[in-house]
Amino acid sequence: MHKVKSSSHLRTFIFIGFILFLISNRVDELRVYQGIQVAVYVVGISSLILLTGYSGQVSLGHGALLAIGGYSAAVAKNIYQIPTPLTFVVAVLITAFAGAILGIAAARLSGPYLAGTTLTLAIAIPSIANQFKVFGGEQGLLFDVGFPPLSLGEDFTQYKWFFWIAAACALISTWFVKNILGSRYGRTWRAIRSNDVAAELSGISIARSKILAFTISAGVAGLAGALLAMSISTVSPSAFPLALSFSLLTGAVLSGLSTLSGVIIGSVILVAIPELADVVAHRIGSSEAVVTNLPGFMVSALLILTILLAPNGPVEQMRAHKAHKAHKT
Amino acid sequence: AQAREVGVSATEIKFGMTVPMTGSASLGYNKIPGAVKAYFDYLNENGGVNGRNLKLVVKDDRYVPMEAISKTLELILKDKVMALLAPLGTSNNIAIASSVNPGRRGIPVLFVNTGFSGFANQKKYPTTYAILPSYIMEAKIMGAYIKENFAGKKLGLLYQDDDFGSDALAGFKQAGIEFAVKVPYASGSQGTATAPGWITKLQAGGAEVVVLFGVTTASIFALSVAAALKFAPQWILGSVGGDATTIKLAGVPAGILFNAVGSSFAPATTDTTDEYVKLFSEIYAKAVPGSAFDNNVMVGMNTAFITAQAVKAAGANPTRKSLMAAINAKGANFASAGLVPLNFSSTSRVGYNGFWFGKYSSAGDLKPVDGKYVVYTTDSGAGAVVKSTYKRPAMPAKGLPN
Amino acid sequence: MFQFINTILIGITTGSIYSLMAIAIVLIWRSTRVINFAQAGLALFSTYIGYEVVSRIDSFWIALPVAMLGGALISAVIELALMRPLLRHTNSGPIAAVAPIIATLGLLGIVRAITAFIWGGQDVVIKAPLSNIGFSIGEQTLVFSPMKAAIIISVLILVIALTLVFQKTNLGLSLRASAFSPEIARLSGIRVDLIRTLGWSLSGAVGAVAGLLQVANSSGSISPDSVDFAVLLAAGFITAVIGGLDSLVGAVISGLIYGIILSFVLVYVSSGLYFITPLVILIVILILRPQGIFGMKASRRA
Amino acid sequence: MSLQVLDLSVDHGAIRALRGVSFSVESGQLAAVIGANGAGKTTLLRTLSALNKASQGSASWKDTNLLHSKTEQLVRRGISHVSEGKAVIPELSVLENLDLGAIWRGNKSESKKTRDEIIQIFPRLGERLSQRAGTLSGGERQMLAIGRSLMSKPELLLLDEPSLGLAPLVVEQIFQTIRDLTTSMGLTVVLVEQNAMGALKIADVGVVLNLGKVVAHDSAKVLINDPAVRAAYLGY
Amino acid sequence: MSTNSPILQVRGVSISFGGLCALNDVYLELGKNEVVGLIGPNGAGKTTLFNVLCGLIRPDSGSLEIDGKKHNWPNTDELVGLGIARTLQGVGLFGDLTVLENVMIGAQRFAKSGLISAAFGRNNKDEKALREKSRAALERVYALGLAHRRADTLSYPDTKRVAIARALVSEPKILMLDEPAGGLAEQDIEWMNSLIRNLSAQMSVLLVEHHMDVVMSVCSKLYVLNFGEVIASGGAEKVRRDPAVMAAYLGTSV
Ligand SMILES: Nc1ncnc2c1ncn2[C@@H]1O[C@H](COP(=O)(O)OP(=O)(O)OP(=O)(O)O)[C@@H](O)[C@H]1O
Ligand SMILES: Nc1ncnc2c1ncn2[C@@H]1O[C@H](COP(=O)(O)OP(=O)(O)OP(=O)(O)O)[C@@H](O)[C@H]1O
Ligand SMILES: [Mg+2]
Ligand SMILES: [Mg+2]
Repeated sequence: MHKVKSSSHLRTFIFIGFILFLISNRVDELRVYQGIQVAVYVVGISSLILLTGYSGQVSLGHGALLAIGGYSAAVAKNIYQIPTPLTFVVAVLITAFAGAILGIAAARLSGPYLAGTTLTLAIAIPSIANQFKVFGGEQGLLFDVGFPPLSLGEDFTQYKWFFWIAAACALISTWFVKNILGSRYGRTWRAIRSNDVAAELSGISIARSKILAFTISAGVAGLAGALLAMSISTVSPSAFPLALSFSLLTGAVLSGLSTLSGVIIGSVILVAIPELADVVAHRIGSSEAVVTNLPGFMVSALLILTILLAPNGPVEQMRAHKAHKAHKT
Repeated sequence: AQAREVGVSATEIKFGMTVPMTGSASLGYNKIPGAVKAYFDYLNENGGVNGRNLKLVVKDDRYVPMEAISKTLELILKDKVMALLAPLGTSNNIAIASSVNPGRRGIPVLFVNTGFSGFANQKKYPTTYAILPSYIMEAKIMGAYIKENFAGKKLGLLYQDDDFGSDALAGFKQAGIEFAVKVPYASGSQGTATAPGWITKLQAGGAEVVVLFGVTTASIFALSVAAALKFAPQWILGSVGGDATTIKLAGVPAGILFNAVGSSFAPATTDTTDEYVKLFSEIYAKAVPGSAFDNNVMVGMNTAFITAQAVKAAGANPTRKSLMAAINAKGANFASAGLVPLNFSSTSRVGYNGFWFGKYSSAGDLKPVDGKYVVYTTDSGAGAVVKSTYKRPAMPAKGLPN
Repeated sequence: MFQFINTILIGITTGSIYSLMAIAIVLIWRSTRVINFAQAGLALFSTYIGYEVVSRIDSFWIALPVAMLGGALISAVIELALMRPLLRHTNSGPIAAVAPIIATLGLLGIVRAITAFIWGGQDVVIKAPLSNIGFSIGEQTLVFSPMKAAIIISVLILVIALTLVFQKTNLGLSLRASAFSPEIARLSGIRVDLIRTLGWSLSGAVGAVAGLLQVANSSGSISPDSVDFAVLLAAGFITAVIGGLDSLVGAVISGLIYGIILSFVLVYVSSGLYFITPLVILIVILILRPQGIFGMKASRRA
Repeated sequence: MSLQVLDLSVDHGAIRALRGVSFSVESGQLAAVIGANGAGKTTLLRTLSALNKASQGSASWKDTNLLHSKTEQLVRRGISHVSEGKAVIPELSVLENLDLGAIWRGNKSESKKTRDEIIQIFPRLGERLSQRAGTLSGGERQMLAIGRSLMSKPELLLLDEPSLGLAPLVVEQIFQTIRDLTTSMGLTVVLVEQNAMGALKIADVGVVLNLGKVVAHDSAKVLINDPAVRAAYLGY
Repeated sequence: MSTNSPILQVRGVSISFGGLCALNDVYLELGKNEVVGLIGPNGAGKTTLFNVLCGLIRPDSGSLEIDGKKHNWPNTDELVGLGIARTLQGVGLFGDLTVLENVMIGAQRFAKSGLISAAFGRNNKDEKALREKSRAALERVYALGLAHRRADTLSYPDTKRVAIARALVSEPKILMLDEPAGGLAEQDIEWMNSLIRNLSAQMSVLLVEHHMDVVMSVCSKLYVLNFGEVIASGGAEKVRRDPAVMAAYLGTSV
């Protein structure tokens, strides 16, 4: 696929970080908040690309993992008074652990069976919150990361603070994921996906690799969940609906499952489309029914178009296109 | 002229609302914006408020906090609304309050559309105004009513297995009510697969009086299955799930509702003798032809009506501050369709704090027993339940703010 | 005791409808190796078609075949216009497993939106053709009414009919061959494209029945966001998976098992567990049989 | 002239696999197509049964244009193709795989008769009717693939390396069978083979492909004795 | 019989699928640097025996000795660790990986760096080492030129080269080849023969093949399976003339 010079990656990532920092000072609060959402999606989608795109395990219930992450962070903070930075670590660890357990089951399941299990997981997990009072039922729990340090200045808004945290986390986790995917682990997962017997004959333990993939992916998803919780300052069952899982999968496809490079594209689209669709809908929308349902329609249509026109995501599409051109000349 | 408030122009005042317009949570609620707009348009046709039109910007949050927040931010930062109006859903409102934090921004959040009592907490939510009586109030009051009318009967309860339900349980506990059969249902599970289970349980438990303290769809399924199983206890319907119009529209035979006890703070949507119902339903029929005039519409239009009075009371050049000041000062005396008092004051953010009880006619309409409304009021705390003597003031001319 | 019987009856009727949904999913899986997440959406759409008929000529039993026809047509169109080109160029790499899922999810969104465009967001009601009042035994009443009887009978008829078709004709074999290996199927003279379209339309018709019976079984109201149909989406898929995705019998039996277990949990344990039970059922069964109850193990040989 | 191939060219994207191939086979004849790996043999057969698209030229069988029809139609016109590398459906049983070949006839009793005849030829298949094809041995799968295509009672049989992975003894049998089918049933056969010697021995005519071009097209006898061909393809 | 002590030895291997007995009391010995051929009619049990040795199938009975040490049947993923590498009858490359990556998978047993260092991108040295090993292996099968092609774009003979390279790179003591010459034309067969011959300098080779000329030109010893039983074994020439073998397998010609 593509070789990884992680040192140069590191530089790129730091550069991106700097750009983001500059941007965050220029745009208004709404954009900053959407920036946070993008960051959350970037983390969530990269986790899904690792699991589905590389190790070939389809998850329809990634939202459930985000939920576990979010609730772990909130519980850690509210009930065990763990210092905020650590709550993110806790979220990652606990979700990774949950992922490992899931992975053990998942390793035995093929395609649709895994999809079915993860789907039901996404349906079940949020409703558990109402079964145990620690999770605060329908209202959920508050998750307050606290105000930005005064050293950053008076006019430094809450959301800018959130954005910095989210962006930093996103950059770091993406860097990790990118390295792992470029390493022999990523290679192994792709090998298993394409021919498991041959992989096993080459000394790869299929079950172990798949479980590892699930664990790592879950850990990353846990981080995404914690970030999401931070961005909405709460966790509640309705924050992790089935729709979230589907959005993540959608984003993964929009980004291109087979490479991490497009992850930002998918995330931005996920955040931008609903707003754009809203605008368009109000432009052309005649009746109430149209105005309310057009956005949903457009998002779905876009989805189908992408899968029809650029099934491997825009990045791969461009790469293929270039290759094709090169060939012609 | 001095600098105008955000969202206030020479010709119009903008309000913003987040509400599920699509998705499973949207059923019924997606009529509220239409209702509010219907009243605003009527108002604007009649000159608006001090020459300004009231405008509502609606955003679909699909009942997801993350979206509720971004939509709210859009309303505040992009659409530049003066105030948030009737944002819906407990968890969404909590998320908005703690993340967007309108309190710190000094943005009024008028008449949040939830029965969660917490929003009356002025310290926590300095700019938020509740309007619906809390679930706890309702349960306490219903408890008192049961004690008075059905003492010694075997009681059954259907409730939602979340905060809505746990508030109810808390309220009934305070009222000292013991249920022989308690049937919880997971929110979103009410349907063909579950309802028969509820009823067989209630039947097996031998309940003589059954309280339906769930959402409307739950009542609908419970009632129709009960009919199928020839289970006919004394029904008592909570205000959330007791909307006669919706229930009948869903195909539940009117006969089943006959003599069931219903409670509400607003007049029954089917009671066309009520001046508000009469006016509102006329307005709504013109604005949204073909759509039924149900409780959500009623409450929506009533909210719009109260909002209009608040704006009027806020003076010639209303600001966010003056708007809230106006509600604090005059809110308790605003005219409204509600048959129970409003309790706004500089120290209280509680809206309606009571209920009236009536019975469903053979046509399935909720009517006050022999014509007169029995109104009870209480609070969300340990306060007692009292029979109120509150008499609703007459509707201002043409239902416009005076 | 009586509650016990009723609990079983509840399970059977709801379960039988899930079975239909599962069958619809199995049919498409068999013919194209695609899990159709739009199934519930299509079922809803067909149900609305049925509603149009009922509201015009007020006959449920005419609405049923019309809806089936409608469902069949729509599904056929979808297969031709969307799935065929899609599968043609997403048949390799990681996308292969995900593309159909995404496509059908997108389809679900589109169908829902179109439904809302046409019929609006509010409830409409289809009156059940038969009484839903349960039969009585002395003092007590069964959760079993003429309507429910009719439902179970129609499900039975449909299942038997399908099984016969699959046995008597070679349709079953053709479907599976076309799914497993289109090229070899073609080389055997099977009109693969036709067969696949057929698979989809059959499933569309079955879905329509599921939809209408579902409505007849419940209070009768439908809306684009109907909870009952959201449930169908999940329940149908889950039961299909439990059944092993490849066998009609599997779909039926797992549907019933699922329905009965669920109703027992709801009545005897706690209604709060509604969303958690399916997960438990699924995990338990898949741990015992990773390929579902009636699914066959992929034999792995170098 | 029954099978007519004229100036046929086929591309796989950038790669041109066949370049202006022309040859013809009388009905009732057995033609052997030989050539090195990558010569284009498989591509040729796949194009003749409409699995690959031709970029130019023509190919016809009797009055059927092979290039402008669908594979399944061709099968129904009596053209059957055993594709390279054990073309069976692993998930189906041996019996189902066989029946597949005659499914389009929709005549169960007749297909049962044909099945028995085929089992005569490959007794091993008869012993394994209920076994999943995926668990068959390499050779057994090859037998099954050939059996399936015979089920459709073809007039023109396109065989792509039928001897692949078969034991010498069986190879002999198969070649013999093919020969017999041709002579007895008047079947026309195009036989692609790596085992050039074996193929030419039983063939009437031979076609030698190299890098997508026909380098020799003559009666099998002539080719066997052609020193160039011997050197290049018969290994001595 | 091979003079040196056997590096691989199996005894009394039996397995049956349902009623059918695929292997019955099969024995086999592989000496150091020996090339042993496993031949027999279709469905005789050759691939099954391979699968048993590779842990893809558990036999009903039978024992395994490697380097004279008793061993219970290995799991498939433990093989390379035991110094056994195998190619598949149907090639089995990783289609969407490059040729180099394909081979690197085989080389992974030599990888040192763990997940953490991978995550921090501290595995470059390690990767480089793997890449070098893999290039060397490709060199040996004259396929280095293909290193950056996607595996599924290769021509058939090339896939066979790469498959062998992937097996070689794990530096096995025992190399198992399932029909290495299957589907190859004369020229490529020549090449395959010579490759196998000079491989035997570093390792022992066990191969299944139907091409008798390949078998005869590379194998010093033959085992003949028929209906899951060893019907003949020993020096290639001797076995070849064995009438039973002729009847069951070779037939009159060849
Ligand atoms: N699907 C494909 N995509 C790209 N190139 C292909 C494809 N199929 C075949 N080719 C190329 O076309 C040429 C002819 O291939 P073909 O398989 O027809 O040769 P062959 O004679 O059948 O070889 P073999 O004897 O190995 O079967 C080869 O160079 C091959 O690499
Ligand atoms: N899982 C299974 N179930 C039933 N029969 C099986 C199974 N696996 C293998 N067999 C049978 O066992 C016998 C041995 O198969 P095997 O693949 O070992 O033969 P082989 O010697 O490799 O033949 P070939 O040379 O054709 O590849 C075959 O008859 C095969 O049908
Ligand atoms: Mg070929
Ligand atoms: Mg074999």
